[in-house]
Amino acid sequence: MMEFGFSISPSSTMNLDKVDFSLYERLCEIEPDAKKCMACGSCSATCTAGQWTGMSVRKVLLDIQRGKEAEAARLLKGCMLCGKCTMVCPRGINTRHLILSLCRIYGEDEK
Amino acid sequence: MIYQGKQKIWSDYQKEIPDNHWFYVRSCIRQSFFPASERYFMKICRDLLGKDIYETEHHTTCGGIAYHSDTIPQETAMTIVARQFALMKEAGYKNLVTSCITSFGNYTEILETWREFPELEARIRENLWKACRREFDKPEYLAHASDLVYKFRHEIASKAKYNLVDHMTGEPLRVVEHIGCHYSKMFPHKGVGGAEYPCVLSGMVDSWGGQVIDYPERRHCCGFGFRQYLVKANRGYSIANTHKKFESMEPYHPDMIITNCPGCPYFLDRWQYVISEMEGKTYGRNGYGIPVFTYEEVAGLVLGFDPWDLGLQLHQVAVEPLLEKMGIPYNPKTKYLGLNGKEIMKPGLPTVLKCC
Amino acid sequence: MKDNIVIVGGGIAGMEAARQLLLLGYKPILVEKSDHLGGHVADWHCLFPDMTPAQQVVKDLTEQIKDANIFLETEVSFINKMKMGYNVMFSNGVNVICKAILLATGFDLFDASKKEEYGYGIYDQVMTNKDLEHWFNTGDDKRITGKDIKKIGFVHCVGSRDVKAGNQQCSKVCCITAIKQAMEMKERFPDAEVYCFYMDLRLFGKKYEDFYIKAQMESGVHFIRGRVSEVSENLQGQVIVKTEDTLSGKPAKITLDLLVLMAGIVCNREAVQTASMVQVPIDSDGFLKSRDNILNIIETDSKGVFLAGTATGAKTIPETAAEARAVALAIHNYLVSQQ
Amino acid sequence: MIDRFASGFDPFVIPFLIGMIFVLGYCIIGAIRLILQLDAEDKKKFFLSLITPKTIWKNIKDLFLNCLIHVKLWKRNKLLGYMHSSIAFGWFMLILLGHIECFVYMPHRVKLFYYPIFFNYFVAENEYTLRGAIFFFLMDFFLLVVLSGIVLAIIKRVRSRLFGMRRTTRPTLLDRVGLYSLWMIFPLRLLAESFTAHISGGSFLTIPMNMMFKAFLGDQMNMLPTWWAYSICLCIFMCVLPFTRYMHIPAEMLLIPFRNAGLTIKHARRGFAKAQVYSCPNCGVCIDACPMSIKKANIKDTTVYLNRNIRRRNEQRIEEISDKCLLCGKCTAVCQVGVDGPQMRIAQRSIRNYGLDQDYSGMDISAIKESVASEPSKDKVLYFAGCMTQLTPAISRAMESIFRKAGVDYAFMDKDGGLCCGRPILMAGRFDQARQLIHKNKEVIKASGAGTLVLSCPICYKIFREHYKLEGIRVMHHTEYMLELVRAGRLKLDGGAGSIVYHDPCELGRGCGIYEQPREVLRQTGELVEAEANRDMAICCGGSLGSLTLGFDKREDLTRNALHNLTVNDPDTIVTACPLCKSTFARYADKPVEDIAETVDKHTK
Repeated sequence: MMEFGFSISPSSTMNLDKVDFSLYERLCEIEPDAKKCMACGSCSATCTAGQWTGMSVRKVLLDIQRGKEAEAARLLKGCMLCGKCTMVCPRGINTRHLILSLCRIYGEDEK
Repeated sequence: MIYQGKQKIWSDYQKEIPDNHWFYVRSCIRQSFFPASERYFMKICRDLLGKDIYETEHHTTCGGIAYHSDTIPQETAMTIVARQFALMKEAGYKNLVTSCITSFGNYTEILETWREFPELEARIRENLWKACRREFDKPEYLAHASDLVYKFRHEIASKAKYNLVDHMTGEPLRVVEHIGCHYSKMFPHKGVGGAEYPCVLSGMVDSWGGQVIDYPERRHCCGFGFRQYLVKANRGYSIANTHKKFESMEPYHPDMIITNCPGCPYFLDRWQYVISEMEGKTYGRNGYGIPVFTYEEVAGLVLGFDPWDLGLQLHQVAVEPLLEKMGIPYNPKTKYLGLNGKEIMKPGLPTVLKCC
Repeated sequence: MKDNIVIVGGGIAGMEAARQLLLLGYKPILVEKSDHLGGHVADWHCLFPDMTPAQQVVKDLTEQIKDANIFLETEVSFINKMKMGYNVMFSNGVNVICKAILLATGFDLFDASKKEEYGYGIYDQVMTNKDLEHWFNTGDDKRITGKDIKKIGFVHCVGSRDVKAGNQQCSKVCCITAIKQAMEMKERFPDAEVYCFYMDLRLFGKKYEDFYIKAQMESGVHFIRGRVSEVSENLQGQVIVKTEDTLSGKPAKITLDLLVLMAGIVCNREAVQTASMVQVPIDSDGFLKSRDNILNIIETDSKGVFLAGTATGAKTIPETAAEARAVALAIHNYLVSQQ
Repeated sequence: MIDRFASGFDPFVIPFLIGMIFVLGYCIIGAIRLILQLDAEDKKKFFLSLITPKTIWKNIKDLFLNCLIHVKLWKRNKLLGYMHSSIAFGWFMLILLGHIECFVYMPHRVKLFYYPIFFNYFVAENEYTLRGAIFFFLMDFFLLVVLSGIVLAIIKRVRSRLFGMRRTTRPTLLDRVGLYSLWMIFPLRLLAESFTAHISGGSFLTIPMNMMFKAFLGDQMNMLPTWWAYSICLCIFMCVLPFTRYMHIPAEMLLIPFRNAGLTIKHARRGFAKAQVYSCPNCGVCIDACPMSIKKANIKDTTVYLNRNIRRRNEQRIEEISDKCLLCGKCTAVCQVGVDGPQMRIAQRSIRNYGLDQDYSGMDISAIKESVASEPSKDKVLYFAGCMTQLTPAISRAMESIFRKAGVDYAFMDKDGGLCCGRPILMAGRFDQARQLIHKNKEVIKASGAGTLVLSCPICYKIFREHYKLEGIRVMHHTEYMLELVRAGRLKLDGGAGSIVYHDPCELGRGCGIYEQPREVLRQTGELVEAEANRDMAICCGGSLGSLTLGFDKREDLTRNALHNLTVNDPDTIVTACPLCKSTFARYADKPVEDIAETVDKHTK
């Protein structure tokens, strides 16, 4: 192998054919309401932790739906579990439990 | 693919191509990348088709590379192009044919700009007069050399010694056609078949017996992109595009790639080596690459010219497996012999990509 | 009188149905609980898509139904089912025996103070779509009059598409109303910046998309895709709106001089009571239940009881009027078949 | 009294002895295991409490009042109280008197521990019997007391509604065996003692029965079989006891000293937690108390079922039950043995495995610190509204207005957004994360230099009180603080609020014991009426953050039920002191719902 001083740039295109939906599917098994999200952003706007840690439930859910597990994990680590997002969700999703469930199923396969 | 659907679009984008008397302008880079291509184009036009084609040594670059890499303003490029038009006028020609796709795009863009802003054209006339006391007429017809080959594809087919078929099985070869972005993506009505489904190359492939394959990234850029390649820090984007094209065409097992642009065959050919070194991956059969040709080289092969006279030894990807498949005889010993039988030296072999 | 028809509700649906029934030769009895005809439309100023004055619409209709028996400030006290029809008792003491009843009971505007986080009734500079129309009509509102308004926000979907507010349905007209009001405000305050906070823009009707483009091009309304989560107030009495700009994926906040809440359409609570007297149940969306929701939306499972307008769900005025015409014909056919 | 048998033994005591040895062995080993499971700190606390006179006395008092007399039950339901204390206290007295009798008359037999139990079989009366008549009478009397309890128990089994219990648990097979053997013990004892009453002596119950039996049964052939039956019944009861709900009898004797030693649940399944599980008598009082029980689907998620499933090690059910609970604490308020349902559940939640842990170490909160930082001052008040109050801005607005009216120097800690107090994440069983948040918030509070911290959210208040350890800073809920202002004359109320019902938020009432302060304020604000169930019996609004799994749509019925309870006296306004209760009630109430701060603010002169 030769060193050229540059390498193939990773594509910014999301290849939905290659997205791994397994985490999202597992999430939907235990939290069917995850499918209800219409991405209105209320949860992120109201989030207590958001302004300190960047947490955003909407983004977490979107990341999981797009197979971006690492990004979602980074956000989830900043959640304070205060439940404000659950209060404001216009679709009545139990976001707080959804977050807990996600934290649990991360790394479930390795066990 | 619904062939009829594409035919309908092709019929909407037919282009008037003059029959004879052309003023030919060469490409800056093709003569070093694919030195025999332009020569054989002239040879085919003059000797085989008996056409009048003129070229002059006073011709220079069109400024396209500098323009696309942001080093000169468009007005400069326009003045350069105006000078080429003056040369054509002086030689008494009205039909301009370019060898280079970027030149073609550049000429087209300039002519369209002048059409929209006549005051700009007037200023360029003034510039040209001030700079070199020349006057120009705009060409009546502007064509790319591949348009001419497309126009005479049936005549070439009638004189063909070999076809784009597997001579053992009679199966048509699976051909990827790749058209330079500047051919019709900027001005779709200026290219044969428009921007979405141009047929300038697929027309040749069809009439010479091959089968065009339609793969998802068919319209994607080869990855040259001027700024992307020329600046090393951006070069990863350049190769990423080429990589994307190869990944997309790989499942179709193409036998060859035919192109009509200076940059495309070069990058499609050389990046195969770089990708093989970076990723350990090759796209042809048995560790070879997919050979990449200019349309002149393909026409030359079909007409039975010697592969080494066509300059195919200068390709990175070995062409021998394809020649064997088409049943074209070649002499491995003369591969690296120059015009006068002089050794031009054999290149070193890549570690991954198989070459002969 | 055997061909008595009682119309409950003097809004657009009730009035238009009365007009058609008059043309068909009937003399309907129209009862309206408030002191004027026209329902919610009477409180409005101009109507999309052609900025028709609402008062004109109500006036035209009122003139054309003056031959009907109209009882204002009257409610239905009770309804008894009889062998051939219904015995309806009004709160003004009048008792009518009729063969057909039309429930054109309309809607209630969602009570915006129920969304406490938006601060309606708590912060000075928060108003509803209805308050704004009132200001358009009268020019009297201390939130606007004499104030230096530089930044205005419109919150879409207040009490619509929100299970927490008890209404999951889309109110259908708020998107276009918000855009209409945004443009009207921009006309009155040309220097002001106007923001619309939306979840989805549902602009489906005739010329609505034109309104949208006009709002973007001419009025320069800023559209921010994100539902407002909460509102607070600063020392100057301006409101601070928190939302997520979902398109840039970032929480956002903005200070506004005026915040207009687009209160949605919910079922009229009193209508539910009247409907229960004639065994018309509530559908799963919270509005009155039709026989079916495709071809028989104006009919019910109770014989001789018909529905029109927003009693069965959010509708625009043209849709309501069309339904009212249809229901007049349906009532006519029903009465003919009964003879 | 004289010995009837020189050996002082008869084979029929063997079953009793087997049962007794088994149950004693089991309980002693169990108790030692539970004590060993305590961590070092708790062990120290426990042993210290056993030698501290104050706790010794408290232990004795609690054991007597709770285990024997069942005072808590008496307070709640006289009939149930009588039933339980008649059996427990009666039986205890029978055993105690038996021993005293033995000690008085047969001191040389005391060391045979079956002897006092079967005393009447082994002795015969002689001329000194009259000296024992008082004992005979007492023994018969307490037997009668126990029997009356048993009769009530049988009736309760068939018709529990007569005892005010709507729902109760279904006993398991072993429970039934235990139950029936327990029921049988006392009638059999009566029979046995009656058959020997002419020899050993008896009183108003046994003598007439003896005579009656003599009249139509004739011989003494029945004497020995009934004593055998009595002994076997005792044996069965004692052998199944560890595997039935009756385990609560010995377990509570350990739980009470544990609790008096000040232990808390440190581990979900060991030590103190285990003692709680075994102390649960499965009476099912918590079922009716639980606010979720108004929906049939939730009945099996009450504390009694949690204990049952922990005993059965049914992990899936343990998880479901622990996560669903609202943590309102009402089960604990009604529980006879004081099983701490919320704490038990939080403990179960804490032993979950998470693939991802929250971590706030990188969080920069200097902006909040700067916004509140000032010189330390005793008079300065720091106001923390909390996350939920951000959604009910009327509360924080009213609080600011009150501060201004009373001339309080205050800083608003989370005006522009703050951190979570940590209680919600603590309730989810994530203790380390809660500790991190507590640490961060403490930094801000310390920087503010305030002497008093006022909170309007009871959820925050509870964790601030219990876990923050803010030395030198008074932590007050706004109800307490307003009362202080009113008492000091800094706030004057006009009393014109009309009739008000006060809802006790779970975290403030049962959680922190604040019941009277808001009422005292409200009495001066308007006419205070009470809800049907109030104070520690108040019903959770249904909006609690305690429940992890209860979805929004599953809560409506709970809220409506709580509203119904609040509005029995038809108040004009519903007043609460929690932002979460407020927004939950407001959603379904047809009366205005206010926070106490709003009411006070509106009615200040």
